[in-house]
Amino acid sequence: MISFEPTSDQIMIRDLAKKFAESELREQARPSDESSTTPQGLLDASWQLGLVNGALPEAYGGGGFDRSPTTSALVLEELGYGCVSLGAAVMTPSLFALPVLDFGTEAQKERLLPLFCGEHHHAASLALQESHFSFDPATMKTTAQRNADSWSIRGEKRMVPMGDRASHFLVVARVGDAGLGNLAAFIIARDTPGLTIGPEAEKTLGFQSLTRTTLRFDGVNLPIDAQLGLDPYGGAPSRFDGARLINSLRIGGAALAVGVCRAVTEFAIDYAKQRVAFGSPIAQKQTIAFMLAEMYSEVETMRWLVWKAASQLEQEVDATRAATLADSYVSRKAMRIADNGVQILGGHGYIRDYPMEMWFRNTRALTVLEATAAA
Amino acid sequence: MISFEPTSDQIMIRDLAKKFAESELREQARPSDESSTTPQGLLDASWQLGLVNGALPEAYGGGGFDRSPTTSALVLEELGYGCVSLGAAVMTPSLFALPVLDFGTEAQKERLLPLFCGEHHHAASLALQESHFSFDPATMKTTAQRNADSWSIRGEKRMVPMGDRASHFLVVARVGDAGLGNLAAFIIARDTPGLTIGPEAEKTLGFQSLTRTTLRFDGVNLPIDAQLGLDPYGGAPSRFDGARLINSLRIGGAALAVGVCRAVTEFAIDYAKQRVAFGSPIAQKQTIAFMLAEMYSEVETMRWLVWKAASQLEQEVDATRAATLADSYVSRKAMRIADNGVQILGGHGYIRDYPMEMWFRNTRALTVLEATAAA
Amino acid sequence: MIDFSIEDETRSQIAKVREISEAGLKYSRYYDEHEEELAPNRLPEADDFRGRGVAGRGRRLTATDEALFIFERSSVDGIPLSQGRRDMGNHTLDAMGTPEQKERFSHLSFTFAMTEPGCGSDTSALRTTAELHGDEWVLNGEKIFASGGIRSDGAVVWATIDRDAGRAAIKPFLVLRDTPGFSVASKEKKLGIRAQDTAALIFSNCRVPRDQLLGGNEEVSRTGSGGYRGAMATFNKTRPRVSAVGIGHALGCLRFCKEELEKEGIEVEHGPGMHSRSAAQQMLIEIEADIEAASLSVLRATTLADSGQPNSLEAAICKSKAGEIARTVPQRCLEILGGSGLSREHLVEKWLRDARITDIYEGTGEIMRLIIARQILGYSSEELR
Amino acid sequence: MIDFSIEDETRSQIAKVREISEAGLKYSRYYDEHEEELAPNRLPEADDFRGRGVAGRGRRLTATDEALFIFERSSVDGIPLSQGRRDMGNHTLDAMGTPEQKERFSHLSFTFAMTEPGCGSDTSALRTTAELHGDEWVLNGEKIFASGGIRSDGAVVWATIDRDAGRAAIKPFLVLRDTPGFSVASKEKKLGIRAQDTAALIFSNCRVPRDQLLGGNEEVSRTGSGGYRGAMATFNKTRPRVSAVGIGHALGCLRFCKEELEKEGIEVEHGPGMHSRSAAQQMLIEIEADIEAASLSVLRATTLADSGQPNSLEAAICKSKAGEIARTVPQRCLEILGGSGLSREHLVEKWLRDARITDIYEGTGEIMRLIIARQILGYSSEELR
Repeated sequence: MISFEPTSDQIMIRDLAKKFAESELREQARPSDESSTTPQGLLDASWQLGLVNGALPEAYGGGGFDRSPTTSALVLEELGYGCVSLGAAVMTPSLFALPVLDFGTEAQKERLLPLFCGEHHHAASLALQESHFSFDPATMKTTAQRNADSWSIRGEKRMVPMGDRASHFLVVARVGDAGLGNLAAFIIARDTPGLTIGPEAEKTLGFQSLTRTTLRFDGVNLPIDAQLGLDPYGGAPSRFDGARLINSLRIGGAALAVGVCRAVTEFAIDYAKQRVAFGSPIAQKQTIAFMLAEMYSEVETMRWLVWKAASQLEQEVDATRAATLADSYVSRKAMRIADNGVQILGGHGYIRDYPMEMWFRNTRALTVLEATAAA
Repeated sequence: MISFEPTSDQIMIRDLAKKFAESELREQARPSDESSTTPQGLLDASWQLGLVNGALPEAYGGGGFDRSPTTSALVLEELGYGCVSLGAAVMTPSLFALPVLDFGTEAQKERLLPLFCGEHHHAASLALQESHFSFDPATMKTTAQRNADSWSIRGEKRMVPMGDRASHFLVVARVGDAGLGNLAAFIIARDTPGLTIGPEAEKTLGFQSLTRTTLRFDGVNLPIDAQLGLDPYGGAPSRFDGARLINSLRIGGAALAVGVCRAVTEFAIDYAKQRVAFGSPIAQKQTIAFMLAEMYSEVETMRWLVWKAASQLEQEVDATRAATLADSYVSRKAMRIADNGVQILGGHGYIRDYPMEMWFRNTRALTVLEATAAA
Repeated sequence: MIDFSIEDETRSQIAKVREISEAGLKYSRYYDEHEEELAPNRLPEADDFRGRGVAGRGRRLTATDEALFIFERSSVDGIPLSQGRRDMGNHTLDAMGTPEQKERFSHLSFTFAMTEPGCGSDTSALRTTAELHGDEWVLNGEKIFASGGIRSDGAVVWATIDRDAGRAAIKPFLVLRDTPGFSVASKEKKLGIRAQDTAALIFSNCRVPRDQLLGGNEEVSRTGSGGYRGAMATFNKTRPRVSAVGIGHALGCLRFCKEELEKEGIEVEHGPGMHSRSAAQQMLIEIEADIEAASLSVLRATTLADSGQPNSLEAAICKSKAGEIARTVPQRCLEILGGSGLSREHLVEKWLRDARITDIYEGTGEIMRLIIARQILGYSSEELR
Repeated sequence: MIDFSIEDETRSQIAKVREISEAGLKYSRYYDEHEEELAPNRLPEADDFRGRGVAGRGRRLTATDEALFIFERSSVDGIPLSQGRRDMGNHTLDAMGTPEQKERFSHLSFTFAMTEPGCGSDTSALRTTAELHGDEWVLNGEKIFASGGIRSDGAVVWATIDRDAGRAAIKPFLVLRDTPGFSVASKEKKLGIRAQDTAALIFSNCRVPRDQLLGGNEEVSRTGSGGYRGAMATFNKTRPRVSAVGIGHALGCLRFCKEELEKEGIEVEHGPGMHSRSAAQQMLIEIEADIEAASLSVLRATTLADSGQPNSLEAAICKSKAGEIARTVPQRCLEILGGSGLSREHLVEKWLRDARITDIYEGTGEIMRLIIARQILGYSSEELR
């Protein structure tokens, strides 16, 4: 039955995330952006909230909350509201842990999930984005070649979040012709021969406070059981579902976007009510007021699209359509909202004294990057 | 050198067209639309202005003005301003005569151009549009098959303007693989065996006052010299240039669009200054005022794109880029302008007491139809 | 729990709505082209569905179910096999009528007569007057754009009982069709929705019993907004409905495009990204996303209404979104379909015309944004106009 | 004669502009990342072009040629090899200065200091004052967003000589850099245009000779708009210029996209229609059309200026169009380029940041539409605000 009401458990977790976002993320966003660093202290502090390990089963040491994409959507919106780049940094280990939980074999889960259930922050990441400009997950160029008793990975991944400190990467590669059905994911430890990380962090338009690096695979050889979801002794096909992973990533990114857009809209409303021109607050000019009305309406609407897609993921029905529509809509509207936020502030939207220009850059980065968060 | 100034001759012809548009076209637009008829009297009256035959050389009985796409653009804007549908009807014979002039062999010109230089209106037309929804001139389905001493035409054309009374049609067909380079045009008389016209006029969203019919070619056999531009005894390749024809049509249609958009904007400005709501004319509300500012700006800008493309056609440099850009821009903006025109009038934009709803329908039709006018 | 799944029972009702709507499809073009004719209240095909009707017969429909049904009906086209006994004025009767008035009048249909030649959204400029003469109200004035103004059994007429008192003095009156002085001035000829009888009405010394002032409140409060609140209550119910109509037409256009292009070998796949799509496929995905967004905004407004929560902000948001997509989707679909899409052989051009009203009636998109802006900014109508 | 062809001589000058711009390209990223450093007035590479300079040296440039050069320069990137002796304030000097003032000051560069912390487009709220004490004006106030405010030889400072008299009392003053009381409060850190020294300036009992009131008119006319007209004359010249800068960056983005996608096998052909294009090709054609439209609107404004005709409407139109495309084109190009386009290895992300100012400085897009609307509606600033 159609309902827009989160459960009380979800509201509790959301409020926790919200509080953290409003204090820690907001406070550290600008200095981290200016210095292009992800503060480890922040990651450690976030760890105490259990945002990553809360959804992991108790059997592996996790919090034992249900794995819930709608809960993720609620949390990601709040983190995006605080700082979309630091928020993504906080959740980066999920990019590794959630696919392992969703698709991993029992052996893989037993080996890897406990890493994220300790007292200290543990970094791991997902490598999806590639160099070429016409990149599309369905037609990616990184390939995995199956040999008798090993896999050989060739290619290059870019903008891999937290590549500077991740202990493991989940690397998505193509094992056949184009198509999301021919994707496989591989678990690769940081010190694997043939893997070159960085060395430099990538410099980009936005997301400066989320360290990202290049990964190069020059014929990296992996054991058979490095393939996510494939039990080498079981004989069954891999449980990995490339389309589901992409859906989860699209929804996660869109949820972050809802958050940053909410921040932009709220800030613009406050500014417009304060800023006086021609004798009255600019919020009283129809043009500005209507822009704000549109921004507010779109934030609401974007959220419903994200929720719908997340709820389908949760109910394990095919969420491809819903995730694609949410992604299409949110990408277009989010950029427009961030851009209008700058416009409403005028010159003050252009200088770095206000957060608006940072939100603008981060939004443009967020909505063209794949794999910033998983729902 | 870059100049936006028409010559004094052009201004004279434009003013002539403008006067006709403001009186005759405006007056007859609504009754013709409601009755779905093209009044022959109007066509006859227009004939006296020499809009069609003015550009034909004196040798064939024409007015001997230079064949000038920029002049056409000026005239078409004015006719579009009066009534885009009746304006297109008035210029329909040009859709036949101008390509004959531009690409025809001397024999074809001698035979056909004098038809348009008599005292009375002479109807002829161009058949380009086809049935399938993914229609594109470059990939059209109507084909011409070359036999030993004849051509055989198969296919169907739709929305052929003035098909009810045209004496001749110029039919564009594909003679090879996809691509504008493989198009050829054929001169087909109304009574040619195998050609089925209509019989009914097509009913459509807009352009009701321009009668359009379907043409079906069930293996129509044509002599070799029915091919436009090919001298069967000369041995040289056809002078017909499909890309140039399409460019001319795209520019002609865009010029009409500038006209109707100017009419919409002018009418909306007048209405908004008269209509009072909440104590003042709605033109004094920022939202409406800004909409009008945008509409006005776009009409100006659209016009420059059309002029640039027309001037390239005139200077016989490849106008494909300019024509495509003008077409892309004008189609998008024209529809937005017509749509905003309706919006500004509100309920009064929705009823048929005002011309706005007609302009709205005509604009939507104009910007998706190919071949409404030639520049 | 956040959930967007539709229950099996509702699904089967939607399927029935579709079946009924398809049975009425043969009349769509006819009444579009014969606007001078009034469709009968009951079309012959209605008999085929007698006793097999969906919802609304036995149990009370939720606003959400109703929206889902309207999406479906309007995506087919939307000519109803039998005209209901409810028109927009009935929502005002529901919201403002006294128990006695509801008892007496709910079985009749009432058009909603508010707009005047010189007054659209600005109700303070309303000129129709109602003067109390003994036990009767005497109405004088002219109304336009009254939907169902010819067919309905009566009208809810908005009139001022004190022209100096502004909006507070504007009150709704129930006026029955046969009341002397109530006449139809003209039936509007329109761009679209031609099967609907939109009328200009004239009230000339039209005498109405005193107890037909809706709600019965004859006072002119100095602080309140008078009957305006009743109009708002009406709109909070009807805006999601008319939004759903416009969205349904947009959906119809999208379906048509996809089906026809599929026949020509062009299919839309959701998974692959932008670089794997053609221009038409990209447009179709964006259109689908826009429709989905507008639909969800309607369901947001209706679920609030169904749970008894205020929804005036959300009703304005959904009307604003629906207005936008109902305007632009059919236009964009025609860009994809090209010239042949213009033909009246297909319904796309009709949906373009029909759906264009969505952003105009019951408050234009501009008025919606004004309502939204006032609420989110905390401004009064004086502070933001 | 309607003509859009560019003469051979101009073409070869444009080619030279390109060559010079490419020589400066190596500094683009450097000064973007080292905003605390002020680029020298003359970069070493400038010597390579000594005596081979384009236009502007011998004959007077038309505004149209200048726009064409700016398109080209900004499409490469736009770091000038040698900083000119002209800044925005020089246009005010040209437009309003007395012959003596022009004679004395034209060899110096002047920043344009109008905006204040509490006053953007609404000049009537301007708070900087100038009081006549004997033979000197005493200036007090704070200015922000002064482009070139650190590098320039002086400033054209807008101040009121009578705070009760509104806009009519606002006058421009020429203030040289070393005048006591003139100081730089801070250099702004910005989203983009970081190689440009945008400054906040403070005037504290800053004494300026009486004859440095630009134009020399000390009267406060009761009807006129005072120095405002001079500001407008400045804007009519500079708006097409800054429009051209933004358009140039958009063009740079488009070129980059097309070149890179070509390497990956994706080419744009203009002839075939929408159904023959991929989503990316369609976007690129629309972007190209939008850039072409904005460029033509600039040329429209400059040709009017070149022939001595009024162009304030056209200057506002081109600024409005350029602002829009300078905002949206780099954003859309990044959609096409995807994640890798974000990298600072390429200039697209820089152009996105740099071009974003186009719709803000020298009057936002909203102010442009206000100017356009007033002119086409025949409304005063009182009637439409």
